[in-house]
Amino acid sequence: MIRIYFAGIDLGSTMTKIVILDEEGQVLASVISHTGAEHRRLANRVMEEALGKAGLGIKEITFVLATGYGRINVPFADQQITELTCHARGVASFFPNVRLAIDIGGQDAKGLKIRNGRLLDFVMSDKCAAGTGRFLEVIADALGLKVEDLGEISMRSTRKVTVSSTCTVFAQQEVVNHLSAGVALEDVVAGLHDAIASRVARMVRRLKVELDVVFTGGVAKNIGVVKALEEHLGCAVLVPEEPLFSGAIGAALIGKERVMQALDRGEVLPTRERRLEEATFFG
Amino acid sequence: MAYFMGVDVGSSTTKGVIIRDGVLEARHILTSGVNYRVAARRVMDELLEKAGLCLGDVACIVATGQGSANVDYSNRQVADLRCCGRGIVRIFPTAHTVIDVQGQSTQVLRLNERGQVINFAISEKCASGSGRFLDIIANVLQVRLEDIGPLSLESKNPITFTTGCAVFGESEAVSRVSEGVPREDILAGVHRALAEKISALVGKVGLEERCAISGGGGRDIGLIRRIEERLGVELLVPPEPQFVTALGAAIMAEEACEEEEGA
Amino acid sequence: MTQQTRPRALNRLKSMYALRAEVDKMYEGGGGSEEERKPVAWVMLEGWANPILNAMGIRTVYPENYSSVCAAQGLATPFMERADAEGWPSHLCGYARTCVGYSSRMVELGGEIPPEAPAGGMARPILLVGSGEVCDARFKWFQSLGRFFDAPVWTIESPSPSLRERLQEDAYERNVQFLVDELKAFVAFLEKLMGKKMDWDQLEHTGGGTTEINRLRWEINELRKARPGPMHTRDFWSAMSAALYRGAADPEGITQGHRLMYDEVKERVDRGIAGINRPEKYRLSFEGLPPWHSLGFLEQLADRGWNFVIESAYRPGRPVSIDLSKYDDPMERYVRRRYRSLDESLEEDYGPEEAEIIRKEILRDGTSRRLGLRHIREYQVDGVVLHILLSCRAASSGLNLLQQRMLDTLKVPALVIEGDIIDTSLFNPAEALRKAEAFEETMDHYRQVRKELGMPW
Amino acid sequence: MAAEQSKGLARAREVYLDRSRRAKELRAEGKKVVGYLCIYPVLEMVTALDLMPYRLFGDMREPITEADSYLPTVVCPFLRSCLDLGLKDRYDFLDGIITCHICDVGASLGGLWDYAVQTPFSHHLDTPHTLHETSLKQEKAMVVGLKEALEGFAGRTISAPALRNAITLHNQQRALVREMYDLRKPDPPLISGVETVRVIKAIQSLPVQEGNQLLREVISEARERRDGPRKKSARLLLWGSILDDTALVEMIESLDANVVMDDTCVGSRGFFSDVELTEDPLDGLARYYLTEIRCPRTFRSRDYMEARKDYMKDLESRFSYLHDYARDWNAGGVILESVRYCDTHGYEVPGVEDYLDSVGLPRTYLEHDYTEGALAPLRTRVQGFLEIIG
Repeated sequence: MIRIYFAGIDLGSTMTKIVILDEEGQVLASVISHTGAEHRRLANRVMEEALGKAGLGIKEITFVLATGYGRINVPFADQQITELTCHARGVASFFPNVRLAIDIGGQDAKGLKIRNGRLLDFVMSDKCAAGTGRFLEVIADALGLKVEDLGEISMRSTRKVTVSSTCTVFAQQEVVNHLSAGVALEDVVAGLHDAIASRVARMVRRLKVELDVVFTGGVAKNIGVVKALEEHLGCAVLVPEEPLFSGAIGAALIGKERVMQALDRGEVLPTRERRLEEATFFG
Repeated sequence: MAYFMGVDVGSSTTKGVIIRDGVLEARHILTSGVNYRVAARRVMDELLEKAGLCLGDVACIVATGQGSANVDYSNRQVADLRCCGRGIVRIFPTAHTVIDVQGQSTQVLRLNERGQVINFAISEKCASGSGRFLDIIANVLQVRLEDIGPLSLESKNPITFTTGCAVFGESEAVSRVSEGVPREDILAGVHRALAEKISALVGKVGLEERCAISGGGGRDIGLIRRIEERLGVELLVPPEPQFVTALGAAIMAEEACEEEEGA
Repeated sequence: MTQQTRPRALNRLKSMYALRAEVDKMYEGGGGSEEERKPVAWVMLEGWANPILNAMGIRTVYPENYSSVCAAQGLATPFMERADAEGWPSHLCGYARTCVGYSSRMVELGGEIPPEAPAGGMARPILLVGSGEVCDARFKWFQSLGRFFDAPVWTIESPSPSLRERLQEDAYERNVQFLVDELKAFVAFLEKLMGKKMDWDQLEHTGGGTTEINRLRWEINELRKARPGPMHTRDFWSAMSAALYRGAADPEGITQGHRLMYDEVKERVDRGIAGINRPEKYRLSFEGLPPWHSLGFLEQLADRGWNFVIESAYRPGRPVSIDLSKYDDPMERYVRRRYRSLDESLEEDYGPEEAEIIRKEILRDGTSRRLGLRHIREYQVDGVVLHILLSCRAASSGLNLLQQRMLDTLKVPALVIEGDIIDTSLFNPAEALRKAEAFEETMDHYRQVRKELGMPW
Repeated sequence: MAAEQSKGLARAREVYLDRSRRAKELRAEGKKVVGYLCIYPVLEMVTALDLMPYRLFGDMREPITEADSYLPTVVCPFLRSCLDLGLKDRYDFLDGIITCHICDVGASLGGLWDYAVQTPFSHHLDTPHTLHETSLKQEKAMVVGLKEALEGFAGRTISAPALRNAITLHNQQRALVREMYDLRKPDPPLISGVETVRVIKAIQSLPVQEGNQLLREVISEARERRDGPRKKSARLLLWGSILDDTALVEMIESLDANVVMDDTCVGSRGFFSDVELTEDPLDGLARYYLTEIRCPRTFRSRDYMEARKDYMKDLESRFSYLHDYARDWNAGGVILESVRYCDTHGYEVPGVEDYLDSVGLPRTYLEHDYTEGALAPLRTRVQGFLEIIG
């Protein structure tokens, strides 16, 4: 029999993630790459790479669902859905009992209220970079640190400082002031994590915090923020092994469901022509 | 004859000048980095080196700027707003409005003939009104700071930013680039956004016929033109706008000594 | 740090502490057992409800004041975060958000007072009395508390016409009649709620009792015109709650407290003692509501020689003797005692000549550039601090205009400081001090300008 | 009447895009134009004096610069924008202005306008905040006050027949608007949300007769049209504060949804009931303007004079009309919208949410700062909401 495959691509503001699933929902390939300026080229490139890993050709992919901030720039996607719905679905695939998911990505922070894998309600920050991954990136950058090291650094903190500025750029100056005044780096970094956690906790409380709370997105890799969130929410916060892929996996799973439901109805969902743009084969 | 030093520890750069008889003896600028103390020390060493002096030769030192507390060798600290006023009237005695575009914030001052601040307005607690917005965008567009202005002037239709946030402005600029929007239109978009915020500040303090610009923004011809369009006046631009506040600090040092002699 | 080596810059009044202590009696743990047995109404501060409720044997508590108590003790934030979580937009009044959070917490505890509540906390209300006066929050906020309490909400309607409309000759009498009817309806409602009749003699007592307190507050403020200013605005704020919130409940006690305060201030004037322990370099007025969470900031300004000798908010009105003999309806007496016509108050406040000019200006322009500036002139201030509140439209929307008028007509500059009554995250002391230093130059400059124009200060 | 080829929806769009043109023409012909804030001023009396009522709006596409000197950035950006336009002489063709106690800032706008813009005639209407018996008397007095002021300004008195006629004309306008809204009931609707905003804004920029004419054209055109909105998965009800620009609705309708009904003041709010022709016409007018306009600025309580309060019943008495709208226009979800710093709508949101939850209507709350650009980030929120209810 012919096997069918599903791809989910999550084109985020900083990272682009893609996964390919088979019809059992097993992950055959996953690729993550920095999102640059050229979304369309990038989408094609990561797709190629994923296909390579999965040993498949583009024509063998039954359905491609795109999500994330750049979802409209995925030339070969059959449908687009918001990251809100896809994250909810993806997180539920890791933790079936999840009721509240927090996703802190590059561009925004989200709180998702979930029941049985379905999104019920959400809150999100999108007016400014405070309380997002960019907040940490910008500041880590200014301090010449790797953003992935921040978590470990903050674990050494004994007396975290308060970072009062909301504006990322100003917070960066505040940090420099603290350091110049001789405050230990770990205490400053811990202060940053606390600032993010309190903002996000404040926001997600609107959804009424219930266990299990799951934390995804790039920032979920930061143990410092995880601990700070647990402090502010007063409960344990679970982090999946691949916190960055919940969106992409959710997208692929939703695609799979839609195709299957259509098949049950004896329909075939309309799909794009399966080809990657020439440019990407050479360029 | 006494020497006076002014040190301006700003958010992105640290500037220092030494004057004597109100004449510039030495000036130096360096990036503030992540430790203001170090920056403050280094700028002092460089200044003394250039002027061929030792610290003892300097009668009085005034520190200003947001990192002024870290200038441990200064005799006193003075708010940058006051120093900016003093500095600008030394260069343009008749300038009674100054637009001071700093990395951290943008401030507009009204001055009397003695350079005293008689009214002022400061951009809000968000970097979207400050020079940092420009740095961030220029950086992601890989435009060298000195090219920002000329390039922006080539723009036919400046973009409008959908976000108020400087940091998000960066990602927005990125996606506009991917849509094939020319860099000059993006830069001009930033300039226009800043010019709008600035003209609102000017509206609060009142515009004088003779209006000057200082701070890093004063080196950006693109920004200057946009502001001039909005305000309908020609801005007075000092030769080295970024040193105005440091110069003012040195003048404050001078005044401080005179006071003490007077007292 | 100067604070350690030198005496505190603020020179507090001893008589203030007693009055400040009075306020705690509103809350649980204060007031005495007899007081505590009475049913509690949460009330907005306005001219009308308090004496009526007290006369009906209902204890009045003021969430506006309680929120500032929470803020002053640094305990408001958790309540406000709760309000966020309950879905109240975060730009709303800090008083309201603190109160919403408090109410939500109370419900969580089955109606019990939260253990973390300062000053003993506010008891669960049987009634919420909102007001159409001053700001929208004062009736919308209590209405929105319905999620937590099934207590009825009554909003006391009171006319707030524009200046020009207030000068129409029939306007005053019409508004008096309106208030009489409105308040009688309120009494009818209370009688139904309490199942007992209104004691009108008691109202005469509670309603009249505050007149003397107001007179004393006025006299004290008159003393504050002295150089150096004998009483700092911080003492005024600390004491004012007693008069505003407790005056009707305990007229004698509060009156006595103010007598003592009058004597202390008088003595300071006679001996030339200032409200700050530093030379009075600058006399200032504080325009707008105080930053309850950061009052310590005033200490830093006082250390620079800034003496806040007067303030715009909660200023007592000039005492006037009104002949009520020809009115026998107790409610009408009650209303006329407190509600003055714009014509009269202009005459009283500005004298016949200026009042006439102002009247003309209002009829012509709808407003007068002279209004709201009298205290600037009479207290001869060098500058004012305009406190723009990020969560209060009512107190902030007029400030920029005031700033321009002061500069135009009196050559007195204003320092704009953005902050909030409750929300600490919005106030940046370092930035404010940076502005303050520059503002000293501005005040020096305009001192010179006023001198050149031959103005008295 | 100036040469006009275009009719109906095209005409509405024209007026929407250049709304002051007609007012300026008529002014050139000697008609006096009276600007008014919000929908509380009694337009019937303006019309009866043969003056032209012209609603004050802001412009979310124009950055606010001048108004910063008068109103701090922490107050309603819509009102700041109105004042900003006034300060930029965009309202220099007005002979008079009527403000009203719509909210704290709205109440202060009159004074600021008098001080800084100085339109020759101005009057402030102090509409009461409650529906108490006393308030109705007070509102009547306010209406009388406005009448006298307007008569003084126009230099003539309002005759009873003229006022009756004006009331009839404005009631006709209300009826026509309701008729137009009926055309949004079919699926797909015959008139889009964007078109509706254009039409309402247009008729608030024209004399009532011309507005009624425009409505008739729009209605007959829409009945026949083939180029109406497409069928979409979601039909939405929009509740909220002032929306005097199509941008937000445009964004929503660019997604898989049609806005089929609204409760906003550039929408149904001013048109869904009529002024009763009473013995003394002013009684009917006072009652209508105090009680019939459902803006949160008015305190409504089911339990007036009641010693007990029942929260859910109170909510029902205040918001059940939203449930009716959703039923009659077959809306599957509600978008609650408010401009930032709007206190009256802000305090209303929790109650509206509790009510909608109690009747099982999905809802989402959007806050915007009255700039066109800032609407873009809301797109994902709306789309997410559509995915939830879809």
